[in-house]
Amino acid sequence: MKYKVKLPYFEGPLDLLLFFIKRDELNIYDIPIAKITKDFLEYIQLMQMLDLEIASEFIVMASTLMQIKAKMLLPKPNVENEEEEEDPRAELVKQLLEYKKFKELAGEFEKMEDEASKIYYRGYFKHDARDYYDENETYEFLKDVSLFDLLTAFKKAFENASEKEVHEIEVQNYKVEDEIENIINRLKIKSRFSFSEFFEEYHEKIRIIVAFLAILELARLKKIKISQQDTFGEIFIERAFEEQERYAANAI
Amino acid sequence: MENLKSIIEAIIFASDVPLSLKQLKEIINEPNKPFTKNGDQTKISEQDIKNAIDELNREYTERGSAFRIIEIAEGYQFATLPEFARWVGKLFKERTKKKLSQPALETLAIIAYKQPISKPEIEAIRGVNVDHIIKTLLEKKLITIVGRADTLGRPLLYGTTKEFLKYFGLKSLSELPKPTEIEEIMQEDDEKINSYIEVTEDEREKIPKKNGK
Amino acid sequence: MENLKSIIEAIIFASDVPLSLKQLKEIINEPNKPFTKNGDQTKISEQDIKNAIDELNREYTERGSAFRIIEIAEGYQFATLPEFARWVGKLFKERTKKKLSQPALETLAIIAYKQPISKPEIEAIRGVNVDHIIKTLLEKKLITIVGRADTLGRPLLYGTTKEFLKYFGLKSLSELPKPTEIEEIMQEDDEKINSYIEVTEDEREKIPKKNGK
Repeated sequence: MKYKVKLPYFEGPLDLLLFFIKRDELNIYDIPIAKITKDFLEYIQLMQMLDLEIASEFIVMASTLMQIKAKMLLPKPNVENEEEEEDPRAELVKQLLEYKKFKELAGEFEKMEDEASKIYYRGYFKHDARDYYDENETYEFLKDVSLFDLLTAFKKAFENASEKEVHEIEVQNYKVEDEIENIINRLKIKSRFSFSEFFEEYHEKIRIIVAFLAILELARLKKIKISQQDTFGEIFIERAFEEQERYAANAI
Repeated sequence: MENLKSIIEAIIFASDVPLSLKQLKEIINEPNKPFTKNGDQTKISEQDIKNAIDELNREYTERGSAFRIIEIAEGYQFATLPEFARWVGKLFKERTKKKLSQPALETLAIIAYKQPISKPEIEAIRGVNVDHIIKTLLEKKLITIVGRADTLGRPLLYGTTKEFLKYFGLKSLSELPKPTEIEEIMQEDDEKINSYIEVTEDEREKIPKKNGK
Repeated sequence: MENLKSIIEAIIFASDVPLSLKQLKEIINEPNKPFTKNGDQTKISEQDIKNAIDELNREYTERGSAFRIIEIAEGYQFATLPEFARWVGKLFKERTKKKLSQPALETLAIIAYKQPISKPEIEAIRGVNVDHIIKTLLEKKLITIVGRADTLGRPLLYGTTKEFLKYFGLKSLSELPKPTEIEEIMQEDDEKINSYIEVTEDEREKIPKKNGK
């Protein structure tokens, strides 16, 4: 059940508490615990009325607040001990201050994000002069790889593998030459297309493989360029043969 | 100082595709806050743009700059001069040395998690021949031969190296995230933090599974 | 004309990532055909490179160029000046720049200042589950897994990346805005309170001790 109700949204119980403190101009070091507990519970009730799912953190906080409230109501123990007696609210106050600090920093981050977004870097490098740039390394020309990428790759490899087991492959007679011609023809119409766009119309695995081989062959012959902008990003096939060459390309 | 010349310089510089005079003209004359010459709403012509590009290139030449705006079939773009190819080439060589392709990465991941593992076993998982990739990974010293399997044909077994740990900043193999951990990270649906509202509502509706293992 | 300045200009111009002085030095001094000053095999120092970059930037300023070599994410890269954002922005109109959500910013701030930090620790500060956000930040490469904590359960530890620095326009982590320490927040608030209300000695004692354990 997903209700899209525009209720003032809070990141979590701490955010909600900070809201009450700000709204009512409360002293964060001397939180009127009874009042704030009441407000907090009312908010939860409102969420319930609206049939919104209440994150368990809110429930946990509600019980914490009630515990603090109960402790505050207890008569103070003997006076000599008072110095060592910690205010039941101390832990919560500490947590609120810590959270408040990062909430404010997030505001700073937002400003930095804004400023940085006004800066643009160079966007196109295709015709930069570079010698001993090995064409075979094109596939290797990717961005830095993180551990997260490694894990994602692992997951992907296994997902693909299990898929393979499920589907029966109907053997068809596809030829790499036919696919090469098909790709060349498509590149005449559009000089660049993405992998996913290209494979959209291919449904049989064997044909995808044949088409893929065709792409590799074309790349080897330097008739096409294969490029990728981000790791795991879309891969593009680009025409690398010139206008006059296009007719000759048919003859491959 | 905003003037036509620097604006054109900025646009061509940042564009991720070559731009034609027509495209440049459209961007500059765009109805929403177009460029104005001396407070004048005169439209900028393609010739004006062409002149500005020529002027920029003249300045680059005078300054002995390493780049120019070049014209190719699709339009104008920046490029470094051929005489610097040797240096730019070094840059790319440095960078490509460190890179791993997606297939290489997948293979490396399989080896990392399943080591010691033989080539036939890797191929059974990946469904393709991995000869070339194994060779590359060996060359990059990310994997090494750790023995032979007892199975038929006694194929070589591969495992990861110290270099591998270094590459990923790990102290030991035990620091590798477990596949189950990635499951946890990845279990969330594909909804991403794209729009503020979407996320907040989505998150609000989500019951955390913090203690729920 | 090959001179150190133009070579540095060419290398930085041709790179799509920031290059550190160290990287630049390595490329320029590479044993295979290194740069030579007047036929002399003098090694180029990082300071030489830094000087050349400064000199280049001076020239760009003089010329009224739309870009500069900026120091970003522990390196140097060409970038347009902010005042051209209006024009370059038109180029990328369709793909409106996506901004991070409030929860993502908060989480990122915690990771940036407390790194390396585990998910449970982040959740303790934010008071909510952060699975979803961690996943998104990992995907955006703003954070990365940097190891494992030695604490119970050996949770994964997260830290920020170079992408993070670039995204927020920072040269290095040391440029992060200084957080107002809790102590300071307390002081400020105390001062505020004191200036508004007369607090009796009695009431004053109710205020929990700052380091109160």
